[in-house]
Amino acid sequence: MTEITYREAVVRALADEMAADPNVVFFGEDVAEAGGVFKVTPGLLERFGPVRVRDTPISEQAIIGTALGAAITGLRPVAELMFADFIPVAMDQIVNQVAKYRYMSGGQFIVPLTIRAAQGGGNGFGTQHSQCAESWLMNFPGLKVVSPSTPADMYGLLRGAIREDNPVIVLEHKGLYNLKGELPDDAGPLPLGQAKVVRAGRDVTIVTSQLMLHRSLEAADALAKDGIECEVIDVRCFAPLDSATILASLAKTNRIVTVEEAPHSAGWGGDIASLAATEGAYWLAAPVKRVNMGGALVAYSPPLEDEVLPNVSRIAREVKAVMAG
Amino acid sequence: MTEITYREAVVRALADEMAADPNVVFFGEDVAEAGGVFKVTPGLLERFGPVRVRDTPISEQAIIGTALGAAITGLRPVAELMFADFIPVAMDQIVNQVAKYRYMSGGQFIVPLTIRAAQGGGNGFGTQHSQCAESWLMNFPGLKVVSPSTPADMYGLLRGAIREDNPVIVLEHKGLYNLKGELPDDAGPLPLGQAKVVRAGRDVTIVTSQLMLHRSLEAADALAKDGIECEVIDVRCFAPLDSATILASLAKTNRIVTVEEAPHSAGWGGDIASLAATEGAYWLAAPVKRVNMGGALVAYSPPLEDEVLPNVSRIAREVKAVMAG
Amino acid sequence: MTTLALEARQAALHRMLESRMAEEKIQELFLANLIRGTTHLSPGQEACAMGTAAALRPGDTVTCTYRGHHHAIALGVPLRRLMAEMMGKASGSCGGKGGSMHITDASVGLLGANAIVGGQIPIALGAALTAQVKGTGAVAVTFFGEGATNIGAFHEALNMASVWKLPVLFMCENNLYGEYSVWNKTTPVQDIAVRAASYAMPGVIVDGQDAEAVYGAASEAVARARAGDGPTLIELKTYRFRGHSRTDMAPYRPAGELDEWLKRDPIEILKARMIADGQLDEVEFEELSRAAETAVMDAVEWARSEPFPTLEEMTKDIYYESAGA
Amino acid sequence: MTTLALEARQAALHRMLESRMAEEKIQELFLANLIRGTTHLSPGQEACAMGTAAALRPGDTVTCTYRGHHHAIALGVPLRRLMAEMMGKASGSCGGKGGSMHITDASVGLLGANAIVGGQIPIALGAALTAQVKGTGAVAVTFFGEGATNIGAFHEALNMASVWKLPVLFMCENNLYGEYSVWNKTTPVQDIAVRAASYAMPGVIVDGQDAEAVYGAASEAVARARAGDGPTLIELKTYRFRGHSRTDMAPYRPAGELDEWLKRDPIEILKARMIADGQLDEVEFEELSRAAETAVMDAVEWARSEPFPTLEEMTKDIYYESAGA
Ligand SMILES: Cc1ncc(C[n+]2csc(CCOP(=O)(O)OP(=O)(O)O)c2C)c(N)n1
Ligand SMILES: Cc1ncc(C[n+]2csc(CCOP(=O)(O)OP(=O)(O)O)c2C)c(N)n1
Ligand SMILES: [Mg+2]
Ligand SMILES: [Mg+2]
Repeated sequence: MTEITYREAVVRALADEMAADPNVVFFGEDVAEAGGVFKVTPGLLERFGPVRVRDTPISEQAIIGTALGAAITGLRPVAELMFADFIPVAMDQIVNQVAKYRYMSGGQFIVPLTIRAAQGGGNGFGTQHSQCAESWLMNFPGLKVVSPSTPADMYGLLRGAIREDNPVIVLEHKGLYNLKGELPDDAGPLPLGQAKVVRAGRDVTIVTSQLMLHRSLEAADALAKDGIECEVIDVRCFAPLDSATILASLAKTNRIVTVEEAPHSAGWGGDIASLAATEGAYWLAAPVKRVNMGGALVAYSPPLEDEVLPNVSRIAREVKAVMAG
Repeated sequence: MTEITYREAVVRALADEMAADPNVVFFGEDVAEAGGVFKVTPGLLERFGPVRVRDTPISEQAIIGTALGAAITGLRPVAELMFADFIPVAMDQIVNQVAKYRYMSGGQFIVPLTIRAAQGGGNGFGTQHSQCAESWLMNFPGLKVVSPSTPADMYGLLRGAIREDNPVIVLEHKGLYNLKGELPDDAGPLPLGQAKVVRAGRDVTIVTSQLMLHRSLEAADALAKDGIECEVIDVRCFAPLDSATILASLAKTNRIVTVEEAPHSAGWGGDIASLAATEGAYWLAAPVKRVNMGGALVAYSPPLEDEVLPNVSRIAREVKAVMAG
Repeated sequence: MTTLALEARQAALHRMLESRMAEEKIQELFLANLIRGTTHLSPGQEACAMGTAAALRPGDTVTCTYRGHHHAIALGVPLRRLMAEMMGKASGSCGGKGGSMHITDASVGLLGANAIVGGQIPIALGAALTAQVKGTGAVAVTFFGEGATNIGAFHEALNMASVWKLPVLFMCENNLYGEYSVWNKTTPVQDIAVRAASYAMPGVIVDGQDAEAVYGAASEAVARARAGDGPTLIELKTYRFRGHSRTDMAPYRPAGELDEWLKRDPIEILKARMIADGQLDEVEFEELSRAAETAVMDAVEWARSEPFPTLEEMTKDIYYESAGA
Repeated sequence: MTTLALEARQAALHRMLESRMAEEKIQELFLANLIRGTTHLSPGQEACAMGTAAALRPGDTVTCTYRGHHHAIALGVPLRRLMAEMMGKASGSCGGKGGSMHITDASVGLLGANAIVGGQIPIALGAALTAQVKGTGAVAVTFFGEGATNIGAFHEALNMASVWKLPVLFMCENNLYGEYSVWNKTTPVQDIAVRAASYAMPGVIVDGQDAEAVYGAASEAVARARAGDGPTLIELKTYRFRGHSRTDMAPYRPAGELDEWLKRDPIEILKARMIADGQLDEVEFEELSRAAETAVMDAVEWARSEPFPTLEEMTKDIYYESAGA
């Protein structure tokens, strides 16, 4: 057992996979010599050399296209897009090329490609640098979307992503880079597609992820004092979504709240609510509640940014409302 | 009353708005001299001249950026992106610039900009030319998203979009271009944000749009013979979504089915199901059913393409299942 | 001037004839609605593909566009599998999932035709990266039209390929039109080749009607690439004898232009040269033509009798499912 | 050599001093965590902004980057509103919603700073289109870094501006670095200006440390643009005296490089020239400096005492709501 940060988990996962497989290559803007703008990837260039670890021009379309071409010809590229907000700059390559390449070819290729990007608000980075991207990527079959919330999951899921023979987008939350946690000594790649019950409870299920997971856990602690026992589920993988774990929890608690760091409309919480309203409908004892950014954007101004992101007291309030419903 | 096609409705709406307001300009790839690849915009160049009606290079990012810059400085541009599948090529401009420009500036600008694109499957155009784009655009507050299903709505909503002081994306379904319908003589711009009850019924609400609306109406006819009366709602505007109309129908029928031409995950049907599971939960007498493309893509091969898109019999079958539920 | 050895000339002539006849047949099938969807033909441009293919060796790769039948045939995609793909049959080169715009055959190095203008260009960089990282000496070729040189992906790809000295051939088939727009309406430079200077790479102008001229330029670029000296941009001056796609009658062409170019039919040029060199006579040419026609007819008949994919194929190949999973 | 009239020189010197001092103060506030988020400063690059601004007239517009304080000050954004924006205050130029990376002030023609590299470039085309359609004679200026010239949006914008002969000035501030990467690691050409040839537009290289040289080149390009002769690409050779953003200490700079460039401080260059021309003496310069400092201190104090926006602002300005609606 060692204690590492979420930030260290990234570089450790990368290094371990690069050491294990010479086909793993890594590139992005300022990731090599400088070790990344969030100082997430230092030392990789020194250890694995300039052929496998590269800085790129500011060319997100070329970065993703290159990763795709490399993946279908025998490498296992990891491409960094820096801020998840830049995903739209490379959107065609991601959703029309990467996601569909295997399918359109009738299965001629595997596409073992990982895209990493840092996401999330709360840092005063303004409207174009504070978004969460899961919901943007889920309507594109062919992609897998992973959002680790703890150092151990970051480590294991990133290794799992790199080992995947399908394209995976790994979203790292900027607000968690300094989060510390235990990493088991025998930690290895984790399978994708499995949600995790982080806290067991009988009264209500909270489905959430990343920064909101930690706020939800805080809210759950507070609610426990009022006698409300929350079951908190970390989605971990948004595509494919682990419906079974969520439904099992709903079957137990009969109440569900989503806590999303995203605008409401077409946010991933809609898929959870949809799951509850379709397959889970007979278990539902109260209306589903979605806690999210509503119809708002992240503004720069600190009080506005603080208000737009769901916080502990809002989460607790909404959970109580569901308990009363 | 005149009979026009959905295709003719587009050019008529454009022409009428261009005639009404000299600030309306129109550009896109091959829209001017050739009148568009779907022959939707013939005659505009001849009538309004090359200053206001322009062909562009194949440069989707420049097209949208230009439209944005023009909109904030006094024009009311209409930009065509040809196939909605190309929206991702210009995704940054649409979601990080157009959608957020007014907000980031603190309200200094209006952004009266319309983007038109043709979408949908069923034509043998293959995986990269058959997608529907509503769901991709709804997680971005600042945008309005409109999907007309009839010639009259196409006409009225496109005029309404051009008159809007906010950015609107108007998605035209390729499979409807030849659809004929009546246009009232006094037809004018229609307001955005209003769903339409196209068929009244007491038993179950079908929420749908465009090609799927027409298939749903067929299914509703068939179901009526079995004594099942469907209320069919045409969403018309996906952002902002007219929740009130949908909820009112649910309150009446207590059952709801979405029929979506899109993959399931993060598809707009999730928002409808979410609405039912949150605000509409007390009215729900049966689980919500979503009829969509599941986890599949549109393949080229005719039987695969025909299978992936919800068809009349599948819709009818699922509605019956909901009635039984 | 570089010339091809006799056998290579024969092969080039043979495949140009096959390509020409296959495409005539394809057009017929589409116009007779025996195939649904659309197709983009390349009669007149065959030498661009054959000349380039002659400069390649096994292990080299190609990405190209929706206008890609000639590339497929040049690389040796079997006519039967090409025709079956055109018809969406299970035995098509993509199992029927790709179609006319997405012909892909990894076994001959064809990594895929792409229906997003410019989408295929960065993908070639990835194949070249694999070659560079693994030291295979392979080169990656990407074909695109002159219209595509106005799209962002083109720019990003050429720049990054140059910076990384990737073994790429950027082959621009300048056929004077992008859809219905003559090139100089959307492109302010006389020659696309001048754009190479923006990336400090050689820019070469070649007669695209002359398979041997193409072969010569491609060979030089291939040698440069294999030697580690980086990419080359080659502009092939050519012409498409037909309209942009299925139904386009090309009314925008000035009178007489087609006739001028028909005089420079790539098949006639190679034929004449071979006759002049005593390698061919009219009788032999007739035989070759007939053989090509027979092969095409065989492919069509065979493909027509082949089955469509089963419906299970709809959701197969979206993800790779490892045997263990 | 073009020179500025005395008053214009005084104004340029004055604003360069204000910009320099304002940015020093901004850096302090960020490092003291009195402002959260990040900021990108432009000390050393002030002449690029001031020289250009001197060539403009009311009605002309500017888009620029996150490194945009000098442009804002050059155009006349009041220091108080700039500082208030930096702090996210309601009286900031964007009501606090934009922040350091998004300074916008339509009243002085500043259409917005952009945090997506290249995002602002196509937007300038739209402002130019408005000018062209309405015949106002206005020009649109867009500033970007040398790193941004590797992104697709740059390419598309320059091409389309040239084809449409739009009145645009493409001002590339080549400060040698994009984030932590020296320009020639990601860009294969010695001078960005050569890229103008790809668009058949003039490409000009200018000493970006000399406000009057910048003014001269900008004036020529403005005249060209107003005359209807289209856009110009101007490369301003410059240097940022600080790191990329808030915490970057620029360890990647070779020893001595900064010192060499400090000798070419744009403020010192203009000052020396004015002294040589008998327009200024050291005492007057000290006074000017003190006045600038006082103005900056006043702005900071004022801004600190201003209120944050109210929470209702969070959802305001996402859409324009017409009075009637
Ligand atoms: C991103 C994108 N924009 C537009 C289109 C529509 N489109 C298909 S082919 C074409 C013209 C391409 O011209 P060129 O690059 O010269 O190739 P050619 O068809 O002449 O071979 C266009 C605009 C597309 N498929 N993708
Ligand atoms: C599309 C996009 N990619 C990457 C970034 C991250 N980023 C911010 S500034 C920057 C460097 C830009 O360099 P340059 O264009 O030279 O401008 P400078 O900062 O030197 O003024 C990068 C890569 C971004 N903001 N947007
Ligand atoms: Mg062409
Ligand atoms: Mg720079």
